[in-house]
Amino acid sequence: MIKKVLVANRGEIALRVMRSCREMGIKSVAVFSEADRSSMHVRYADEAYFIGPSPSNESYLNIENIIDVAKQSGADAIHPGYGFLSENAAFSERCEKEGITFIGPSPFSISSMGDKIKARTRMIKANVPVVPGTAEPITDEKLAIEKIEEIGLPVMIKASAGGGGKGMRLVKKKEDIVSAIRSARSEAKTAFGDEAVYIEKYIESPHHIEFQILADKHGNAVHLFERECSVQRRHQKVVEETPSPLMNPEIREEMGKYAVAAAKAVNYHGAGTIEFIVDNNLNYYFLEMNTRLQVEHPITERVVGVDLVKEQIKIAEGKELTLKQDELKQFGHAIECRIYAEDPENNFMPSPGVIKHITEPLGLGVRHDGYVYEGYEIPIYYDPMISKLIVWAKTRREAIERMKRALYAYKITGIKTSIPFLARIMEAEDFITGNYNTHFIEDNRDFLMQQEPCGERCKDMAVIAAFVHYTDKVEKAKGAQNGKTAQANAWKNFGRKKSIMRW
Amino acid sequence: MIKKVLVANRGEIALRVMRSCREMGIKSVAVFSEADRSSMHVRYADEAYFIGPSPSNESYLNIENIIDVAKQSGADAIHPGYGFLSENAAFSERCEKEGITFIGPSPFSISSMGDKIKARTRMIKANVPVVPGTAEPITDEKLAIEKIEEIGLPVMIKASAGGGGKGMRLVKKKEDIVSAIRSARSEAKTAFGDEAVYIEKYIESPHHIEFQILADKHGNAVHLFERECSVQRRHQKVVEETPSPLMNPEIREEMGKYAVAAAKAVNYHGAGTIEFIVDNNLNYYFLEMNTRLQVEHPITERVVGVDLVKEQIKIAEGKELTLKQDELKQFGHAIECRIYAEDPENNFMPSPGVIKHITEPLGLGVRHDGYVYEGYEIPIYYDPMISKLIVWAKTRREAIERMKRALYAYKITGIKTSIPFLARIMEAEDFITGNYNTHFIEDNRDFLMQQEPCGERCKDMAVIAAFVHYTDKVEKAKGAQNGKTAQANAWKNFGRKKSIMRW
Amino acid sequence: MSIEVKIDDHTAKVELIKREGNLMTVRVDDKVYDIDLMMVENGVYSILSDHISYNVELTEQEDQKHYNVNTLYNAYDVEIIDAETRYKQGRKGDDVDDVKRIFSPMPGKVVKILVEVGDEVKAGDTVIIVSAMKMESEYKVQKDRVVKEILVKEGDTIDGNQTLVVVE
Amino acid sequence: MSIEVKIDDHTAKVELIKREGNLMTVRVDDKVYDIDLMMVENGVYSILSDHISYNVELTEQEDQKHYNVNTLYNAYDVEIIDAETRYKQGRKGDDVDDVKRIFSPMPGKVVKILVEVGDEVKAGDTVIIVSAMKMESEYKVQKDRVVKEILVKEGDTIDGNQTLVVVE
Repeated sequence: MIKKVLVANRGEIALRVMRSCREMGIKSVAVFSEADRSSMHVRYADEAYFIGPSPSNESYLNIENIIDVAKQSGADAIHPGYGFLSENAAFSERCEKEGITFIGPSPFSISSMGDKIKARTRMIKANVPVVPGTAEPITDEKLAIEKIEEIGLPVMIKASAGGGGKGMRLVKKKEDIVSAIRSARSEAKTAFGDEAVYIEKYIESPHHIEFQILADKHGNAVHLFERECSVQRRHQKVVEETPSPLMNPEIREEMGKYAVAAAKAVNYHGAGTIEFIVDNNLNYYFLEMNTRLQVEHPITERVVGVDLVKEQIKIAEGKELTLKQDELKQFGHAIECRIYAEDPENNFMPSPGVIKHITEPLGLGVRHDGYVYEGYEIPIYYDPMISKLIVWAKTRREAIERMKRALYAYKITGIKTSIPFLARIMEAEDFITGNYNTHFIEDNRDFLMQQEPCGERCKDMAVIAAFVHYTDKVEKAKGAQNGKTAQANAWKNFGRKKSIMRW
Repeated sequence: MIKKVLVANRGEIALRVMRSCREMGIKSVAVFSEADRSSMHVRYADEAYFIGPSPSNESYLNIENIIDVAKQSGADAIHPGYGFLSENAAFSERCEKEGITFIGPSPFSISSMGDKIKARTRMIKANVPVVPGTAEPITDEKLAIEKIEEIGLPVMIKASAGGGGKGMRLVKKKEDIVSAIRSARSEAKTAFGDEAVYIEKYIESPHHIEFQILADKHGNAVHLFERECSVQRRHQKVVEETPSPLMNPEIREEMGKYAVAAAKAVNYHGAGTIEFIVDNNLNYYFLEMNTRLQVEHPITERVVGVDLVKEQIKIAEGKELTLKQDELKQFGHAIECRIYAEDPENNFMPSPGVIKHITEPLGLGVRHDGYVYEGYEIPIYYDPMISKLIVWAKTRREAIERMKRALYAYKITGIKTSIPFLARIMEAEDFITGNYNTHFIEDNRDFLMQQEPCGERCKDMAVIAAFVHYTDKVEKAKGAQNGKTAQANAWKNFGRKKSIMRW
Repeated sequence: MSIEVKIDDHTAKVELIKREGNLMTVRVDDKVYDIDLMMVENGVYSILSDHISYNVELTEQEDQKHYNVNTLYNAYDVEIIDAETRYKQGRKGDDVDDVKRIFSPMPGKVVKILVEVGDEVKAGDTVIIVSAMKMESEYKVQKDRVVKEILVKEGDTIDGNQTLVVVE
Repeated sequence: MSIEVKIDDHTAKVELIKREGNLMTVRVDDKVYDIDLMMVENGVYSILSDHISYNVELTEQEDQKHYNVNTLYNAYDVEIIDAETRYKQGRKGDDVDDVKRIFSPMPGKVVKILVEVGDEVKAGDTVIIVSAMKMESEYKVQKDRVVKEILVKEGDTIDGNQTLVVVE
C-alpha cells in the first residue's frame, strides 16, 4: 500500500493528482522551483520541498533532486503527472532501482513506445493497423519510389529521428517524389545527424481520435473508449470531447480492442493512451502511444465515471483491475476546453503576469481543474495553461450550450486568456454539427478570430466605467487633501444607507 | 416557447436557475431588493430590476412589484426558485391571470398539498400509505382515546392548524393520554385560535426520505428516485445523499410508485418532492409534498443525469416529458452539504458580514452552487446559506472521501461558516456506516462539536503568522516614516529576485 | 526583540531570531522554528516548517492588534500585546466594564428595546432584542442595573460589537 | 465638467450630468444614459442601463490614466485624456519615438542580444530575442538605426513594456 506520494510536477496536474491522493488517505509531497514557492500545489500538499532554480531543467527535470526529496520525505511512490519526466524511461528505471514505486509504466514500455519506428514495428506484429508505409528506415531512393507506388499517393516522407516537422515532406504528385526524398534526407541530416527517412500514407482529412486504456500488472487491460482531439492549433489540442461525433459503435469496439492489444504488445501497465489517425471513411491507423496521463483525461473520467489517477495508484500498488470491459459504459457527453494564458488577438502570444481578478464558473455539469488564484503571478518558465474546464451533459448539443455558459461566467483579468477564442469555437457551425477534422481551426480562422460584437451601448459602458473610476479617484484625492469625504464612497456603503433613491 | 424568464428569487438558487436559462438560450431577468444591488444574481442576469426595500415582505414577497417587473421587462414566465413565493398558490394564480407562465404547479396543486390534513385525506384516497392516525380533526376526547388505542402507543398529538412544534405532544404511556390531549388543545387554541388536534403514530427512529417527481401537463409522470435527508438540525436539513443507505430496490420501486401516485392525485405538473417518514424496518408513510424545487435537487441531477430546472421549463412550456421511468437509472452516489454563514461553536448563530477571502473547491466529481464573492457582504435580511457543495463518486465511501477533500479545500474568511462542522459529520462513524436517522446530530453532538486537533506546532504557526504580519506592518510604517524600504516587501517580490537562499 | 502574542488563553513570547526574505528563524516560548513563510494572498500565509505545508489565514481587526486566525479546521483569536496594550491592561479596572455595555456579537437589526433610560432592571431581564438572518436573540443584563443610555432605536441596523445600551 | 476618453481609435466626450450615490446620468458624446453603476469588487463594475445588466472589469495601468477594460467578450484599451495628457500630446514630436525603443509587450527572459552599443543595424535586423513560456520572440528594428544603449543583459528577467534597447 502506498502511503506517501511525491508529485513530480506543478500547476493544475499536480493539484489534480494530490486531490485523489487526499481522497485515498495518501499524503502528498510537493516539489517546487524558485518561481513556484507561492504556487498552489505547494500550499495544497501535506509537505513541500524546494528542488532548484526556475528553469525546468534545473528543477522539475532534475532527477537527482527529485529522488533526493523522495528519500528525505519518505515518499514510497512518485507520480510524474504529464510533461516533465512522465515519459522518461531513465526516470522510471531510476525509481525502480531506488525502490520507489513509479506511478506509470515500466522503462521497457516507455522506451518501446518512445521510438516511433520501433513502436510501429511492434504494432504491425500485434496486428494493430498502422498508417500504410515503410516499417524500416529507407536509405535507398529506388526502393523508396517502389514503396510509394505500392502505398499510393499522397504520402508523407518523415525523418526517422524526427519531430517538430523537420525532415518532413508531403508528396502529392509522382514527379515530385525524388526531389522530396532528397530534400527530406538532407534536412534530416542537418537537423538530427541522421538521414534515414520513412514513408507514410498521407491522410487527407485526418481526425485525431485516441483511446484511453488501463492495464494492471497481472495482464488485465481494458479501454475506456475514445476521445476526439481534432480541434488543434499548431498540433496542440485546444478542445477535446467524448464520444467522438465521428464514431459508431462497431468501429468503437474494433478500435478499443486494438488499443488494448497495442498496450499488451509492450507489456503495459498503468494508464495510457493509444492515438489513432482516422479518415472521413472511418479508416483508422495507430499513430503513437502516450505512456502517461493525458491533459484531456477528465472527459473520460466524467463519461465513464472512473477516477483515472486512483486507478493509476491502485495499479502501481499491484492491485488487480476491478473494472470489467463489459461493465464499462459511456454515459452522456463531455467536452474539455484548455484555458491558456495567451492572447488570441495577438497570434496567441503567451501572456504571463499577475492574476488581478478571477471568477470561476460553477454549477451543474461543470468541472474546473485549475491552480491559479487572485494575486498569483503566472511564471514565465512553464506551460501557459491556466486550467481545464470540463462540462458534461446528457447530449452533445446540451454539452456545447453548457460550455458556452461556463465560458461566459469564467472571468480572469490581469492577463489575456484564450476564453473568447474558445467561446467562438463553441459557436462555429462545423463544431456544432460535429463535422470537423484537424484542419478545423485553420479552415475556420476568419470566423474564430472575429470578435463578438459588443455593441455601441456596451462600448459606452466601458467608457463610462473608466470615466467614473478615474473621476472618483481624482475626487477622492482632492477630498483627502481638503479633509472632505469623497463622493466616491458609494463603494460598499450602500448597504448601510437607510434609503436609496431610485428611478 | 419561453423566451424570457423572471427569476423571483436571490442568492444561489437564482443563479442556478439563470444558468439553465442561459444554456437554453432564454434571457433571464433578475429582481433585487435594496440590500441586493451588488448580489451576484443581478450581475449574472441579462436584465435586473429593483423591487423594493431589503425586508423580503417588501421585495421578494411583494407580488405586485414582481408582476410589474414581469410586464415591464416582457418576461413570459416566472421561476420562483424555492422559499419566498414558490409555494404560494395566490402567486401561481395571479401569474395565470396575467398570462405569465408560472414555472411550477397550478394553484390547485399547491393549495391541495399545502393543507396537511387535506393532503392526508387525498393520499388515503389515492392509497398512498400515511402515518397511521386520524384523518379528521378530533374534538372529542373519548374518541381520541379510542383512536390512540387502535393506532397503538407511542403517538404524537398535533394541532390541525399547527406548525413549528406548537400544540404538539408525544405520548408514550397510556396514563398520559388525557392530559396530553388537553394541553395540546389548549396550546393550539392559544397559538392558532383553533383547538382541533389530530393523532399520528410516533415513529421512533425516523428517517426522512423523499422522492423527486416530474410530471407534465399531459398526464405523464416519473420519479427520479430518493434522497436521504435525515441529517437535520432543528428540522433543517444539513447533509443529503442519494441513494439512501437504508434503501433496497424493492422498497425503492414501491415508494417511487406511490410518489407518482401522490402527484397524480393532485393533478400535479412540474417538479415536486414527496416526503416520506421511514422507520428502521422500512415501513414508510407519506409526510407531505413540497410543490417546488428543493435545495437538495442537485444530488438527484448528478446521479440520474437530468437538469431539473430545464425539465421544469419544458413542462411549463407544455412539452411532453421525454424521460421514461424504465430508462431512468441511478449511477453512483452523490452527497450535498449546505454551507451556511453561521458559527457552529456558538450555537450556530448566523454570521453575516463581508467575505474577505474565498477559495472554492475544484476538481473531479465536485459541483459547487454558490453566489458569494470576495468583498461581498452577506446581508442580514435573508437565509444564511452561502452555497451548496455537491460531490459524486462511484461508491458511497468514495463520495464521503471526496466530500472531505472538497471541504478541506473550501476556505472562506471574514465570516464563520459551517464547514468545520460538516467535515466532522463526514468523519462520524454513524454517518460513514450509513447507520443514522433524524436523531443523528443530537446523538453525535459531542463528537460533532469536538474540534479537529490542530496540534502544538500548528497553533504556533498561527501565532507566528500574526506575529510576522504585525511586525511587518510596524516595520513598514517605520520605513515609510524614515524613507527606508521595509523588509516586509517579501510580498510578491520573490519572483523578481535572482536567487533566494534556502536551507 | 520579543513580543507577547496571546492565543486563546495562553500568552506566548515570540522572537524573530533571523530573517532572510521569506526564510526565518522564530522562537515561540522555548521552541525554535526554521520556517519558510510567505504571504501568498492578502492575509493568507503559506508556511513550510520542517517541510510540512501550513496555510494560515488572518483577518485583521480594526485596531490591527487583534486577529482572527484560521488554520485548517481551527479558528483562533490572537492578540498582539505591545506596550500600549499592556498599559491599557494595567488600568483596566478604571475602564467601562463589559457587563455594563450591551452589544450583539453580530450585525443585525434592532427588533425591540424593552427598557427606557432610568429603568431599573433585574439580573436576567432582557434589555434588547436583535434579529439577524431569520433568528432573534435576546440580550440580558447579568446583574441588577440601571439603564444609563440607549444608543439605538428600534429598526436600526447595527454592526457587530456596537454598544447598544449602557447600564450601570 | 466633461473629460475626453479615448477607446480604441475613437475619442469620446464624457460628462457627468447628475449623480446620487450609484445612480447617475452620464452623457457620452451625444447620448445620455441613466445608469445604476456600482463597484462590486475591486475594479469590477456592475452597471444597469435600461435594466440591462453589464459587467465591466478594469485593470488600471501604473499612470492611472490607461485602463484595460473588459466587457463580456471584448477587451478595450481606454485612455483618459486630461490636461496633462493633452499637454504631452502637444509636444509629442520632441519625445522619444516608440520606434527608437525596443521592448517586449510581455514579461519574459532575455535569451540573446545580437547587437552591441554603437552597432549599425539595418531595417528588419533582429536586435534581441526574448522568451516567455516556451516561445521565443525576435524583436527587430523597423528602420536603419544605430544602437545607442542596451539596458539589459542575457539571462535577465524583464517586465512587459520595459525598454530593452535604445536605438537612434
